[in-house]
Amino acid sequence: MSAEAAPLKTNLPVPKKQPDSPWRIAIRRFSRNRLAVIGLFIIVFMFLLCFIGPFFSPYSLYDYSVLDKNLPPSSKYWLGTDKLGRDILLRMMLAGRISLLVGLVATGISVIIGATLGALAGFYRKWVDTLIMRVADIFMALPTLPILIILGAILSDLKVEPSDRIYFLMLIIGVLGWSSISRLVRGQILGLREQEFMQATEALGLKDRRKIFRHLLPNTVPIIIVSATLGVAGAIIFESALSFLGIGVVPPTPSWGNMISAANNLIDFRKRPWLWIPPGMCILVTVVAINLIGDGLRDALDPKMKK
Amino acid sequence: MSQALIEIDGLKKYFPITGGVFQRTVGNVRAVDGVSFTINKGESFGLVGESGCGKSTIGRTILRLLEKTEGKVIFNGTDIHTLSKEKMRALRPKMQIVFQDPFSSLNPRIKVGEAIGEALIDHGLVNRKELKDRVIETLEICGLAAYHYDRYPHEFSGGQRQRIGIARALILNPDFIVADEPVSALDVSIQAQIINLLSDLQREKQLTYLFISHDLSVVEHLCNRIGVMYLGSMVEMASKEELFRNPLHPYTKALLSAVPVPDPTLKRDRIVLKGDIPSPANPPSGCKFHTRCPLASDLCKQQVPEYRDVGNNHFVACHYA
Amino acid sequence: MKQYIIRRLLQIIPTLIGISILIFAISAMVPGDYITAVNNPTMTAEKAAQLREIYGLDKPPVERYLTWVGNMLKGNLGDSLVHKQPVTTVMGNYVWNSFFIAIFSLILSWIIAIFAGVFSAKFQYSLFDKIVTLLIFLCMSLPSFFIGLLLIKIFALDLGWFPVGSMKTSGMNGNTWEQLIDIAWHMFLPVTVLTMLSTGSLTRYFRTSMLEVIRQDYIRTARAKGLKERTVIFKHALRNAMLPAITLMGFELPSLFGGAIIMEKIFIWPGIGQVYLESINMRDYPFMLGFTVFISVLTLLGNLLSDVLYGTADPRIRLK
Amino acid sequence: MAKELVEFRNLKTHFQTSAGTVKAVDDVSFKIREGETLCVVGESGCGKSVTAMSLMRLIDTPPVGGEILYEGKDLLKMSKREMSLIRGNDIAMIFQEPMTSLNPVLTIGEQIVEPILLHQLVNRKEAKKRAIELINLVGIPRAEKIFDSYPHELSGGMRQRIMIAIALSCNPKLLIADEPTTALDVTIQAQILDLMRDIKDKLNTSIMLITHDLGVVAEMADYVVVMYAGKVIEEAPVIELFKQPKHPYTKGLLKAKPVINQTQERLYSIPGQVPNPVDLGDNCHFHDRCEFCMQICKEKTPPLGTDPNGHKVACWLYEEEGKA
Amino acid sequence: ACGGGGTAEQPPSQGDQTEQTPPAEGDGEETTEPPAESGDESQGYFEAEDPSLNPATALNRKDTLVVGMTAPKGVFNPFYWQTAYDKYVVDAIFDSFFAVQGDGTYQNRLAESVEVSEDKLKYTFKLKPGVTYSDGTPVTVKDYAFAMKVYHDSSYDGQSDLLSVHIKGGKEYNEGKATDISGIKVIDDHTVEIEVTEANAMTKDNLGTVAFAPEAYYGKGYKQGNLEYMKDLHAKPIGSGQYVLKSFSPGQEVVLEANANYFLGAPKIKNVIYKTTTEETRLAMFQSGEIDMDMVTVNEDTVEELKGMGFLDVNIFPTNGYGYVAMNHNDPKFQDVKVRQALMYGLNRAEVVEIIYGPYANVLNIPQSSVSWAYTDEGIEPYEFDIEKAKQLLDEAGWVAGADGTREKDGKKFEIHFSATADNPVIDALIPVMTQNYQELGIKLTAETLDFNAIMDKKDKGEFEMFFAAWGLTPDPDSTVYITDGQQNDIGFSNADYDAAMKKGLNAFDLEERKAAYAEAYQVLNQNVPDLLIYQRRDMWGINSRINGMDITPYKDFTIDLYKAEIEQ
Ligand SMILES: Nc1ncnc2c1ncn2[C@@H]1O[C@H](COP(=O)(O)OP(=O)(O)OP(=O)(O)O)[C@@H](O)[C@H]1O
Ligand SMILES: Nc1ncnc2c1ncn2[C@@H]1O[C@H](COP(=O)(O)OP(=O)(O)OP(=O)(O)O)[C@@H](O)[C@H]1O
Ligand SMILES: [Mg+2]
Ligand SMILES: [Mg+2]
Repeated sequence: MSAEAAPLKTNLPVPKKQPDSPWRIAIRRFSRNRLAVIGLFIIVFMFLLCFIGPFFSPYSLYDYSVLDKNLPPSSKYWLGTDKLGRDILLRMMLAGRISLLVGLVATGISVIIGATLGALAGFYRKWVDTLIMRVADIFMALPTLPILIILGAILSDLKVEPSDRIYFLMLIIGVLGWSSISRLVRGQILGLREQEFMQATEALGLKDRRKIFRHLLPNTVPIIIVSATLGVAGAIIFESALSFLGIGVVPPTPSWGNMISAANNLIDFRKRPWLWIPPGMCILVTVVAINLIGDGLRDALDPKMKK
Repeated sequence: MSQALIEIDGLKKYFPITGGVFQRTVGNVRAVDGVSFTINKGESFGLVGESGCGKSTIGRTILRLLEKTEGKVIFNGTDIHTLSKEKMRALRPKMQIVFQDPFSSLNPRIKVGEAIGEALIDHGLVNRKELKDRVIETLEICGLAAYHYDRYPHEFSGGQRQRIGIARALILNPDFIVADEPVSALDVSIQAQIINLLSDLQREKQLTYLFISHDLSVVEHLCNRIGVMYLGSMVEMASKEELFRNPLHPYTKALLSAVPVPDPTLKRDRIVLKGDIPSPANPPSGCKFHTRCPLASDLCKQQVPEYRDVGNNHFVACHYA
Repeated sequence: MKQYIIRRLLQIIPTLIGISILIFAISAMVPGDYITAVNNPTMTAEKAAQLREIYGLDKPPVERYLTWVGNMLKGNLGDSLVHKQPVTTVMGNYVWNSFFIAIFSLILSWIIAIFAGVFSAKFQYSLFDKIVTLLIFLCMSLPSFFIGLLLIKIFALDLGWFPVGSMKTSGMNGNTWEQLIDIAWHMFLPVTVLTMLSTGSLTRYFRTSMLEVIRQDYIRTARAKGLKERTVIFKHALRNAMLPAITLMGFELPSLFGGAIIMEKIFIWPGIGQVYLESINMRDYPFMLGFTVFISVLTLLGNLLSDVLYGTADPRIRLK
Repeated sequence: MAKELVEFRNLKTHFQTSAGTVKAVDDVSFKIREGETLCVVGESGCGKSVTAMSLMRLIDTPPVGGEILYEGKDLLKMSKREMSLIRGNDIAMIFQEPMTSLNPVLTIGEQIVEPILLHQLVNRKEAKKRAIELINLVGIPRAEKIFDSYPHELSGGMRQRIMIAIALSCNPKLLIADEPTTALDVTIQAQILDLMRDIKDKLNTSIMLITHDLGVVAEMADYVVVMYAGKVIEEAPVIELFKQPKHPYTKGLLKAKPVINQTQERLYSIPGQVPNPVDLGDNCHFHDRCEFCMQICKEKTPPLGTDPNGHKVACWLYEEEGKA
Repeated sequence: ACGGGGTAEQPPSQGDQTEQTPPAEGDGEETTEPPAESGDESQGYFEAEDPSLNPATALNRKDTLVVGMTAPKGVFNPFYWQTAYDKYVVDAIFDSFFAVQGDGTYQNRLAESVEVSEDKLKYTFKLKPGVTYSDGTPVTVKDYAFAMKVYHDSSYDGQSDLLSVHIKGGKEYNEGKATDISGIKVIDDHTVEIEVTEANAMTKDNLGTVAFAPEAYYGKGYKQGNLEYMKDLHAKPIGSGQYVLKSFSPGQEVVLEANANYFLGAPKIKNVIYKTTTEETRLAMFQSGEIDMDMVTVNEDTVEELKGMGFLDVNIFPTNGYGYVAMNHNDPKFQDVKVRQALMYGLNRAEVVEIIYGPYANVLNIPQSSVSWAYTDEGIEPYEFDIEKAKQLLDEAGWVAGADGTREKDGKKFEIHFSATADNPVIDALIPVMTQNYQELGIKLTAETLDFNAIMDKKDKGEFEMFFAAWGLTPDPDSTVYITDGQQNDIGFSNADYDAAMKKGLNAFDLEERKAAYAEAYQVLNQNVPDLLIYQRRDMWGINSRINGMDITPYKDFTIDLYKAEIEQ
């Protein structure tokens, strides 16, 4: 190398700031997004409330009191009582255990399956696409209710403990929900894979795994986040419909969904708002919080956000 | 003459033109229409020509980023268009490309440090611990700095992005690089650095380049041999000295005369090309250049000029050369 | 493209065979049959056996499947056990009612979602964005029957502007025009609720893709041309932002004909959703299977449609 | 001297990034006169594009300080409506990134026709005619076909020319061209430059040409502004600048350019690198690459001083203080 | 009754959330005392308090009655109707020899007279003269004979089961061995003689409730063994009844118009519309005046609402059914009567009932409606909640508390798997109460909720331990539910005394004799606790006060004497 090559490697002091780890940056960006942090706090709070709160309640799951039925909020029952004279506050907290888990886990499952399969289909196209998309078509076309009835009957025949069925429930809601996400993701990937940076990855000889999971999928994160946020609310509400089929929770175990459905008539709606407002608010707050986190996550992952 | 690294034989690449509701194929863009040449080991071959004449397409087809329509691309003795997907992938580090458009060839969501280093990991060329050092080293070689490691592509200026593209190709230690206008977006100072860098690397590592550019001064500086393309075909090919001293094809002459010179006081005569610019979908009969050629005759309209060696390894396709 | 469509149409055949086997298997596995579902306490075992024989429920599933598919190929979906009518007739009786509210709410919700999504994205984190977001989540967090009840209470009972439910005023004899008005009047609340429900998610999708798109360079180009902000947003940005939504458009096709069960119950809308649900609960297999196949075909076509639209809308995607 | 069309006064455009504030444009002042071609040169990343974009008000985070006067009015204070009347019509811009600057789902034709319809009183048919003329004008064959194709079907150079066509569509008073010819071969480049010169001569259009090709500068410019790290470090009429570059950086630039038929073994390049634009201190930002670096260069920002020829430079070498 | 009868009792208007199962098939149609013991607020006919509150929408309908109900399916064919709501339509359009009376007994309608032979095997019906169908053709007993052929046809897939009446030659006809039913003799246009091979107490009513449908219309194209053509007639009924069908909009409404030539006099209300309603909106529809009457699920809230509207008459009466918990008698732990009694004593049924229905249901101790003539409470143990007694019984049965408090016997823990149909509101209370109560007894109850059909399936297969369901009663107390190896005995209960008593009841033709027999049977059941009977609730009709003369009882639907009802002008 000639003397002039030296300038290429600067020997002048470049500000030697320790480069941040990507995680640190993401966390920093995330925490700078005030709303996202609020969202995270809310979710943590909800979890704490639901998992620790009941220990501070003077009541327990099986308690009921016919004399106290349908009471409005009072100092004895902060959020009132239901038609069995049960404390709504306690039930709301206990319900959260189920609903939060169902919402998050089920959505997690559909997102993971859906995003992965959608990405594979969009990336490989040809027969992979055909196969995955046709399977997705089939999943979309299958009637949900009869399948759930069968599963309920099978779980009952196998004498699976009703308290364990909630795990099957998460799995089922999760598995039934992947197909639409996969189609959305695939659609995006089809567009993305034609972009020049994908030709660049080809030129570098990157492994398909990296092309898919590192290059393509992150670009679909925004749409996945929306699906996921919507999915959480859907799963929480869907759960309540499944109790009747022997897959969901069994009374008296509450879930937000079944607490609300219990008030599914004009009279409770009008006269006893304390029956449905607390669980409804919980779902709302959870969904909003998850959305805030999602937005925060998207902004944190979006290189062009300045916030 | 040294050994050929790349042999291109009768390469054609057509793009279908689609139209109508059902997107039927209504014709072909003959982006590359039967081009043959070889590049020797350690040589840098310059490809110049009009914008849209198929330079990038050649570059991409050679690397099999596009599937060829016809012809052969032989790299180190293997016809790469016949390789399996996995074999092709394994061969990739040996042949790299610097893209013409640095921005769209970078994934907006991937930090440049990772973008540059990821191929090393995937080809198992380096372990994760050394990775960062290697990347930073390469960044610095290319005139970027360590603090750029954690930035996203959009946070760079156009020239900086181009250097990221170069770094990404160089880090794999390839034998052959298609450099698709690697310095056109750079300011002269960086351009000088990059060109110096490329020629240093070539000398040290026996690198071979296909250097696509329209900046003749840069091509002149860097390349041993130069090919001039027009509308999908090679119209002239010669060693650098020969070509600049004795350009034979009227298009080459026009090109040379159009190069701007950094001297505001100097006003030169340019050969101005007139006439219809033909389309690669429907190239003119005979010599493709005849529509704009100052020397064009009836012969040129009817007969395709032979691409021939006029001696001194100087090839040209013109009836009047 | 033409080839692509043809190929996709051909692919529908094996997919449908798969679906038909699966749904038949499901129906065969579901506990109980029409006879148990009717649960008539006076029915003797002989009578039950006789009915099962007439309905072919006593045959092995494979034989039943083949008969069913064979009839279906001849265009015969069989007779509904509950309705004692050909499945196609029953579908014809109800499906259009569902279609009408679905199509209206579809159009409305797309319009609203486009505007709300676009403005939420444009003014990200503004008050408007926050309010829209909150409203959307409010609609999503409360089960649909709640929203329905709320509207009924306010608009039907308290204000008396709209009827509580059903599709027309009983005992009204007007001319065609008056009847149409009457139907429109009855449609108002259910369409509103359906719209509220579906607008939410669409708006989110639009907002997200809009957020992506408005940061692109070509939006800058559009602005540089001096285009009005409206043109920039609705022409340049929206076109690109619509791409993911096109996938959603395909999903809508089956739902147009699928009926909205809860809505139909709350507003006593004579739609297909309830009929289908009942067919499941009553184990009315001919109807259940027939309708499921119908919806499956629509799903497949919808997905094909969205793929084709996608290819047309995004010139970069080449369908092969 | 001709009337001023645009004047930048102490323009400051800063970006907040996770690493800190990037002062992409920091206290920049210069003028563009009517019918003049002003070239902005400078190292990559020195803030040329950001300056231009600030003028168009196309930066999400508006400039933090300064004014941009267009025909005496401050563009930065205009309403959005007024601004959109000016954009594309009075002031047009050719962007640096031709690949991403075109809308992928609209046809080329649609994108060219748009500003014509918007700013000129013509109907669609005439607009289309004009568009096809423009496509031909920028030297693209089969204009009718191109009119109906999508951006991804064109080569880089073609897209670049489409961008030029869009910018030229309404005969702007000021044409900002951000490296308009980098992607073009020299014959086309020559054509485009001719075209621009033509327009300038015919319509008295001012041109703000951002480029790093000193050959182009030499051919096109009337006046040159040299930027470095967000600041103007030198400005002068073109002949003056090429003849007598003053700032060490400018000198380096001129030296680094390869010239045809002047074969050198190695190209000269300015040593070192552009400094990290984050949190630049109060000093001459070029000091660590400068062979004439003095103590004062590391401590104080040199002011932009003017010499009797109207040649301005920001370097302590030419300041009293520096000489002391 | 023409086939049908009760069914597993469902809330009369379909369940809430799960959209479960069909509604009761035609509720019963027999006997009962008129309800409303004075002072009992839980049942009776409550007049509207302030008819002036009547909404204008209702008042403006001068000649039209709108009855809300779950949507009929459009099978308006006396042979084929599938749901109770189809039957409401059929009953308004068709008549038979008999019509049920409010007290549950049958009265002649089309029949002029009925003669029964000494051996109870021959029945001669005489038709009233001068009755015509709505299309003008005269009604003759040939139509009756034709109807019988339809019911006996091998391709007949309606729900009625006339074969079980054992008409002579019926089986042969069904099997295609004969082209006529030999036991049916048309003497003349107005006289028909029916011979049966076996008779019981229900034969006469079964024969008398076959609807008259014109053979000329329904029999056109009839060939033995093929009733395909009939399905085209489902939506176009022609009968001789009070109303004629004017139009049917599926899922929306059935419009009926008075049959001006009705042989008992033209109905006073000119138009009757059956309008579809759903559980969710019945109250709102009442309030807005869109319906005049409907059946509303009873509970404290709904009663208060209906009465609160002021312009509604409210008719509350016991429903024809009950809720119960079944035990599998093939399961050893339920085979000990002491255990079953303990489970009964140990369950606070009163509390369950109180929570869900308040006063509008009562704890039930025998599987019979309190308004049936067969009902008795003599010698019936009420099994009032007594946890100590329950514990004692379990101890006696050998189930003793184990280490963890759960009772054990022969090393087996006392655990029960309990399935419940989730669409019944009672289970909301039943499961927690039961779990709590039994836990106190030292029994571990694992509860699940399941789809109705899934439970029925388990029941049919005998693969269950305990389940909750509701049961619909037939008007007649005869039933096979607890008879050893009985048709409907899915729980495996067997008791010789009970079998004998039931047989006696079925074969007696004298009411008092039957009463005594059934009383004995119920006492046996009460002692042996085959099921844990829980409750019998009320049904409730809201009727706009402007409607007069609407006679509804547990056994008599509003359709039976609809022609007598009128609108107050
Ligand atoms: N959105 C942004 N966020 C953060 N920094 C930015 C942003 N845009 C530009 N910059 C920074 O501002 C500086 C000036 O950028 P600019 O694009 O104006 O450079 P340029 O002079 O046009 O360079 P080139 O010749 O390479 O195009 C660069 O250091 C760049 O990294
Ligand atoms: N994907 C494609 N579909 C259709 N035509 C294409 C496609 N890519 C390139 N072309 C056409 O092929 C021809 C050659 O394009 P190419 O990009 O190789 O040109 P180039 O020589 O690299 O030009 P430039 O100097 O402008 O980059 C052009 O006419 C272009 O329109
Ligand atoms: Mg190119
Ligand atoms: Mg720039």
